[in-house]
Amino acid sequence: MNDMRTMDNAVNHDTKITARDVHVHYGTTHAIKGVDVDIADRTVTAFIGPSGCGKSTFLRCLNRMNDTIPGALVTGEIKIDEADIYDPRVDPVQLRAKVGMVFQKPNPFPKSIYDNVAYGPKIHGMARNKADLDEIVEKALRRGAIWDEVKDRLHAPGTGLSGGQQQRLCIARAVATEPEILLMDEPCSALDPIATAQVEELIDELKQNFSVVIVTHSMQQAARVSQRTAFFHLGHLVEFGETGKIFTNPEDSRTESYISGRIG
Amino acid sequence: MNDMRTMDNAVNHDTKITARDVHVHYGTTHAIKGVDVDIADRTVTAFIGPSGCGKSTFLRCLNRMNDTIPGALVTGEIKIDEADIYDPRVDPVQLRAKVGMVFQKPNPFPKSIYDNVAYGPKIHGMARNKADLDEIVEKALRRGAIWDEVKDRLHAPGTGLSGGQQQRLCIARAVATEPEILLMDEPCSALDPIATAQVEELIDELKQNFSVVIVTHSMQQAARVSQRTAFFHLGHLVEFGETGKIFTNPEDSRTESYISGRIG
Amino acid sequence: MPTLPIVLIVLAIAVAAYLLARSRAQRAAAREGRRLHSLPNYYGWTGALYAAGPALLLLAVWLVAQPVATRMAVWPVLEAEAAPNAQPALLMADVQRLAAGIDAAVASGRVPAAEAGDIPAEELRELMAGQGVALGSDVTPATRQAALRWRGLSAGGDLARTLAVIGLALVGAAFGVSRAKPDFRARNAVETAMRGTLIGAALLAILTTVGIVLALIFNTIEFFRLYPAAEFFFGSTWSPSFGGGSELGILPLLWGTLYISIIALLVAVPIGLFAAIYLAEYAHKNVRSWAKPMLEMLAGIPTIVYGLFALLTVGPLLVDLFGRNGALGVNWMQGGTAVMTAGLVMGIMLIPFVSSLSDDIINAVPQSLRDGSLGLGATRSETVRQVVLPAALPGIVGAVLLAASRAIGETMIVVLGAGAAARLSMNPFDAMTTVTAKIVSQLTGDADFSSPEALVAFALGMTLFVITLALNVVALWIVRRYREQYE
Amino acid sequence: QGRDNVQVAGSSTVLPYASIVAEAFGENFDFPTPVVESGGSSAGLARFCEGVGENTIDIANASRAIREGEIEACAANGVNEIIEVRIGYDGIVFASDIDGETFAFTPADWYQALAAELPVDGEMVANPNTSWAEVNADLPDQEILAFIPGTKHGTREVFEEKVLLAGCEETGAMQAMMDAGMDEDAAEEACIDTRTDGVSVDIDGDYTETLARIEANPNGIGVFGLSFYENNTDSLQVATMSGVEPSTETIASGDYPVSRPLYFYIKKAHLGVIPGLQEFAEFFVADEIAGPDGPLSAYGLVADPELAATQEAVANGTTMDAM
Amino acid sequence: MTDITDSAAQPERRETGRSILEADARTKKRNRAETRFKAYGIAALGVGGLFLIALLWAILSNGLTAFTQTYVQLDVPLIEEKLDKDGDRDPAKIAKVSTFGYNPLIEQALVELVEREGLETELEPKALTKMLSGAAAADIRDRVLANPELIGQTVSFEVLASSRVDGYLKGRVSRESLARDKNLDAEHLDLIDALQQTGAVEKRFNWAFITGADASDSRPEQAGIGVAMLGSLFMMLVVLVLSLPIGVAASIYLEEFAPQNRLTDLIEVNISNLAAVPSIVFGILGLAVFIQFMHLPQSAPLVGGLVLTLMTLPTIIISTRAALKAVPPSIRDAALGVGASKMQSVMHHVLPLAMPGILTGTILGLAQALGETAPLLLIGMVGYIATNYPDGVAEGFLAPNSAMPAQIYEWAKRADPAFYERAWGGIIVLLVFLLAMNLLAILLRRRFERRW
Ligand SMILES: Nc1ncnc2c1ncn2[C@@H]1O[C@H](COP(=O)(O)OP(=O)(O)OP(=O)(O)O)[C@@H](O)[C@H]1O
Ligand SMILES: Nc1ncnc2c1ncn2[C@@H]1O[C@H](COP(=O)(O)OP(=O)(O)OP(=O)(O)O)[C@@H](O)[C@H]1O
Ligand SMILES: [Mg+2]
Ligand SMILES: [Mg+2]
Ligand SMILES: O=P([O-])([O-])[O-]
Repeated sequence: MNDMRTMDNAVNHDTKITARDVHVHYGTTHAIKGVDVDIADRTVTAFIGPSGCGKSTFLRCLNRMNDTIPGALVTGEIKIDEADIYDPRVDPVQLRAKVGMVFQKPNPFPKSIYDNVAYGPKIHGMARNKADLDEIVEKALRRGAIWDEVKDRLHAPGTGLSGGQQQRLCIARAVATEPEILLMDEPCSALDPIATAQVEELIDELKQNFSVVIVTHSMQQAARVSQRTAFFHLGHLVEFGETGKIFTNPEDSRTESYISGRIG
Repeated sequence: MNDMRTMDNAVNHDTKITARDVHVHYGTTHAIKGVDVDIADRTVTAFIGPSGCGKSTFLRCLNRMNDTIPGALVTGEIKIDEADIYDPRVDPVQLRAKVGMVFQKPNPFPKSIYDNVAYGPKIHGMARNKADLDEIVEKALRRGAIWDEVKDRLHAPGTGLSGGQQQRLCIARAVATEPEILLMDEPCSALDPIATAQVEELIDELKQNFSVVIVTHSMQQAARVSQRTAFFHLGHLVEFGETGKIFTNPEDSRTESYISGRIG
Repeated sequence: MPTLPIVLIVLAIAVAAYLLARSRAQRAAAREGRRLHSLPNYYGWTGALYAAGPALLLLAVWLVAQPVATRMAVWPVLEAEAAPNAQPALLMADVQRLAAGIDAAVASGRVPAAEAGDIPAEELRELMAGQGVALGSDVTPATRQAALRWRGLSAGGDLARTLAVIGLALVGAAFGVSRAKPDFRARNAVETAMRGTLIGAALLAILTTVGIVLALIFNTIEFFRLYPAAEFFFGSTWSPSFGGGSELGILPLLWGTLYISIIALLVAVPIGLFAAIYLAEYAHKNVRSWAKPMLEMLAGIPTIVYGLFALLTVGPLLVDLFGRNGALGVNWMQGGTAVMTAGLVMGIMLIPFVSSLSDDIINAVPQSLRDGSLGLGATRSETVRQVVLPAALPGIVGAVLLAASRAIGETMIVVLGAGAAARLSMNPFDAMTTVTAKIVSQLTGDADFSSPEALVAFALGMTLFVITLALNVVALWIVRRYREQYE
Repeated sequence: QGRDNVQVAGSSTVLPYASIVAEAFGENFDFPTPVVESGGSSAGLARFCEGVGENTIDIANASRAIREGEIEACAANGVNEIIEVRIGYDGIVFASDIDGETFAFTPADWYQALAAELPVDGEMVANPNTSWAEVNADLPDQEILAFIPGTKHGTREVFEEKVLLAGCEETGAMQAMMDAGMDEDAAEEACIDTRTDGVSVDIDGDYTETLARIEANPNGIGVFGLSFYENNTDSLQVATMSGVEPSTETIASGDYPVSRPLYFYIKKAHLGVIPGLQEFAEFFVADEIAGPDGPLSAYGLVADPELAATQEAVANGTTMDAM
Repeated sequence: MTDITDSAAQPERRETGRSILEADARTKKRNRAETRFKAYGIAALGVGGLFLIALLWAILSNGLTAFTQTYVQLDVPLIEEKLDKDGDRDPAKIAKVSTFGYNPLIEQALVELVEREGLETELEPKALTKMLSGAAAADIRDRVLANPELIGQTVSFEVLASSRVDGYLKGRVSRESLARDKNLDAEHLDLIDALQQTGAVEKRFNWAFITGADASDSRPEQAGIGVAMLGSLFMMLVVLVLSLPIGVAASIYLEEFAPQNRLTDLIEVNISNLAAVPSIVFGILGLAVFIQFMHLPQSAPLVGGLVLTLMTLPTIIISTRAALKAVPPSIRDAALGVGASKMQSVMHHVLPLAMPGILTGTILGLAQALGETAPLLLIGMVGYIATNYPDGVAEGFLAPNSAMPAQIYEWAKRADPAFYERAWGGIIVLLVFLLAMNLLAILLRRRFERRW
């Protein structure tokens, strides 16, 4: 990656998301402990950290998907475009239309592949007619790097795809609605290197206009696609900064240990 | 990895699994097309290949988990220890006790973490008493590299774990029954490098006595843990051989393209 | 020996076989240093099953067969003396009762066992009366002879049965225990037996159906002998009368059934479904845990209450709205009892069938699907309508079918709420009636039970049975076609 | 094991009387209280004719006499000896809402109000009457709405015969029809054919249903059993028929025209073998029970003037064919 | 991988700037749809609740009066020459005096009561007894037969007032409505009013209604639902013990094991069809199979239970199957993957997860079975039957008995309006019984409910 450009981009853009002192509790588990973070617009931010450190949890806070987990309690302040998303006036539906999400476990609907992708555009009224919709679906599937594999079986059920195909289908489904912020929870975990590269290309493309937050276990991937990286550990946000800096010159010793493969 | 040792090991051991002309159809999809393969005992065999090429499908053939998919049709011959596993006299239950599996999508039971792991040992009568069982569970969780994270919440539900934790729980669950052959479908896809290393260590340890078949998208991982590698492409087994050879000097042009990142 | 002690002995043997087989398998495994194929309990169960299964089966068969065999052996004694048109079954029933009565007399000590064979025929009826045993007629010498023969044979049979059953149990136990070796696939054996039980349970449905058909078919045939089938199936008038010349056309009844059921479903399905959705998707847990059982109470209120509710409350209310001087001024409704009244009230009764079952099914749809949809910016209602409901469809269709079935089979509400008029009308505010209501009324009335007016009940039942069968075939086909399997 | 209680099934009309007797029987005898099932005369007789033996009933109640076909069916199953016992008469009354108008009917009024078609100048025309005053100027001007027993009820037969047909003959309509060329059977059919335009409502249920309907629709006039009416004088008022007010006395004397006999049938083969059967049968028809001063009469049964003959028949076990 | 080229030109930013605080027109529309949808849900629930309340109101307002009953305190002279002429206290001879023989004693007691209280009445002594239930004589006779030594004394009894008197105190019977009643006159009412003042006539909680047996048509005041409740209890035991295991077993077979073939389809269609079979047809079946073929006793709760079992099975099977179907396949895979057999995976994992649905089916099925009358009509459980408590458990299953809904149905048909009140009272008892019966299932269901 070109570090210069990364810096450049990162500096250029305004803050899109601000989180202040966010705590999440699942019943007695304290999963996120006072996280402060500013996520810039038109940037790719990577969340890294050992398994179970709270990446997914924090990600789900950003579009209030934690609302659906019984017993999950979010405190603190998260603002997107200056608006507090936990404000009672906020409509989580609109929030989620704006903040798309790819989940860690692929969860295609038990519908046809086509309907899986067309679902979002349909509910958001993005297509005026069938042809429009076809176009949107095709484009999304292409961006999800799965068009070639499924173009002949668009009406087969999405649940009958392989693990990696389902994952890409879910990516396609998420980008089809063109969210301003895209949260991706390990979007490439089940993908082969080529597909991974295609998805990374997509992320890069999305970054031109939107904000992308990606959770990944692959530090190479984080280094490749992101401009900023946040390192989580045991629910704390240990370090957050320019990706280049985090990987080359981390401030916190825990970050360093993790990057050099010493703590997990 | 030490290539010398790999070669060494691979030559030493007898064939554990033989597959001949295996075809799998899902309704009209022809997912596996005439695969012949010999998987050696006390070896780690890696299946690699682009997403959707049939790795999981073939893996599921080896312990007849495809039986449970309506519409899946397996033909050809698969022998384990010289016995045809599709023979009507074969009890798939016994087969699966012998051939354990870690699924691509983590699927913990909606029970406590402890019960998730204890289930297999219980039904196989592996523990004489509670203390025995506790020991087995602890050992399995340790091998699954998750003990430290869950030891204080053994009776919390397994479904309340993070993605990577669930994956490790499923690994622990599979090894708890001490199968002779362990099929692992992308067991490290949701794991951070450290956890991945721990799982790889486990695989290495298992190899001393058992056969391990692992599906992975990470060629580094394949190179690190496996002695033999099979490359699948569009349902065909394109190439199969010593891992070192496959990665350094593949025979088939498709293998080469894949390894060098040109086809996906 | 009476049946109950035999069963208890067999069960005791089974318990012993369980313990023996289990410990034998464990010991063998320990001795040979091998692992058991299955858990020790499975060996125990095999032992128990081998001991109890065949023995109890034999007992059952024997219990059925012995009287038949005895009857065949005893009949020749009677045959010679029986009147030409006498009914063997009836005579034998007397013989059997007589034999049982003598047994009872001996058991109660009124007759010494040794003298049981010497009681003269004339005294027997009185003796039996004292014993509370009803006899069809006075005891003839032949009957007495036959009864004594019966006693002798069945005493022998009972002894043989006891010995055979217990013997078989012992043999089975021995066999089961002997099989308890480490490599015996005990789990498979037990599971095969379990599976057999499961199949048996499922076949009970077929058995019930056969039973229903058999219980209806003879009288149905008898009915069609007395009444032309074409007029029954295609007649558009239903007017039974005593003097003969009844017109028994089923069409108005079928129409009434259909009409009322549809209205009931139009009430129950939307209310039930929306209630289910609300409970499963929106309501707070506490609300749900209260509201659901409360709604289920609607299913437990006896239908007669609904009938009265229809007649006394809903009917007059509807008349006030749609009647001659009603609030709407439409004059559609003549009387309080109408298709609408019955349909509405029946709909209320059916709400819990739709709501509770659907609620469970909706609740079982994995959360990840909801998350997927919500994550795309769908509203909850969009998620429910487009993701959750389709995934839950098979179960919901099942619930609706169950409700529809209940609607078709319901009687009391129709009798009280719909009026008894059998007519073909499109107006939902007219009185009509249903097939089931007429089955009940023709079956419980004053008509001659061998007349077509009474027998028609069976033909109605049979016809309805066939029609609903056809509807169910269609429903099955539809469900198969639109099923969405998640994961 | 022998059955030790008497089992009775059948008519729901007879049930109240049978239950009163059974209760008193249970209280005063050492035998257990008999089981009296309801389910209708037809169903009761059907079970009665099922055969002989402990698993069949001993007595069938009926609100009509057993029919020829039923006797044959009985015989076919070995139930040859049947004792018929007439316990009294059931008066049938016409009653309306207590707060409504008072009525004095004749059979002719009912015929003209309910017939499907009436003869007018030799032509059959659909019944045009909508108000009782149109039928008979002496009657109140109230819309015609009648709740009559459904065709499953024996009462319907009585109603047709003793009210509609009688009215038809009384008005000369029958004669007119026959004059117009109908044969007698067809004319009788036409006489008892009731209108289907909702004015005449068949009730398949019980008198409670009829009562409920009148409560829901106070203009209605219902057909009830005398005993039912007597228990519900707080909500019903009774109409006279041909000038006679119904009561046990007027019915017993034959002045009130609409009544029917009630029966029960005993399986002779069970007599002397089912404990208490004989005693129950005799108790049922005893003077202190079924007589004019007995509890059955107090409840509304019209005592049979020939009760003595019945008592004798029961005591002797006289079967039907012997009568 | 990407290179620097993209960053050269910044493409137009998609002009959305969607604020999450202000809804755009489309979102507003969708939110309105959402609100509507939710409102439908609430409305549906509300309508259901409203119906329930309306029904419960009707039931309670009509039935609560059945739980009180009017009694008369009476000092009855048990005159020796009437009850035991010979004076040797031979029980057999005392038993010869029938209930009719006790009536004069009661008459006398009433006259004395009136005199003692210093009341005036023009009623004949015989007419006075109309204030009392016919059960009074039977009660007194029972007491005397149990304690012959009472004979010769004047014993205080608490006897039931007649249904009319009871109705008067409950407001059901008024002076005007008695105008044409041949059972009671206004004079009686004056007397009752006076006696109530003195405390000889008293309205109390009616335990006998909950514990008692059915009474004949002429004595509504004596009728209780206790015996019928026992009948229902024994029937429900049969239903629960048979239909739940059989239903669940059949569902498991069909959903988890049955191969996809014609036989399976046949069974499946058959089961749903059985749900549509009118309940009376099950009665016909029960009569033919259990009574005529298998020679089980008539009017027995065992037979009723068997018939209701057949009737309930489809409900349980259909709901159980739906619940089994809803368990995600990955759970089954997980179990099979560790070497569980199909049977084990079903028994250990699938079944517990399907439990809420199974319990719902059970709740609905039992509710339906508990409230069903029609099939009982044909197997002899409707009528005047629930007159004696069964002695012992075996008798409970085999001795003739009725069931609560049948008893209620019977009462609702009877002529005396006092029975009507009891019918509604019986419904209250039935509903309480239903709730009690289902309580366990409801609690269990709450425990088993979870999402995955
Ligand atoms: N249940 C199914 N029904 C129909 N087609 C299926 C089903 N499961 C898999 N397939 C198809 O079979 C092919 C092989 O699938 P498989 O799951 O074996 O791929 P894979 O190699 O494991 O891929 P991945 O790396 O993405 O998991 C794919 O084209 C897939 O779409
Ligand atoms: N539904 C839940 N209930 C209770 N605890 C939960 C739940 N979900 C997650 N947790 C716990 O919260 C912590 C953070 O979980 P989270 O899913 O955010 O981890 P993660 O960083 O995404 O890990 P991974 O990389 O393994 O996906 C973990 O300890 C996890 O066990
Ligand atoms: Mg995660
Ligand atoms: Mg796969
Ligand atoms: O019940 P019934 O036969 O008298 O109508």
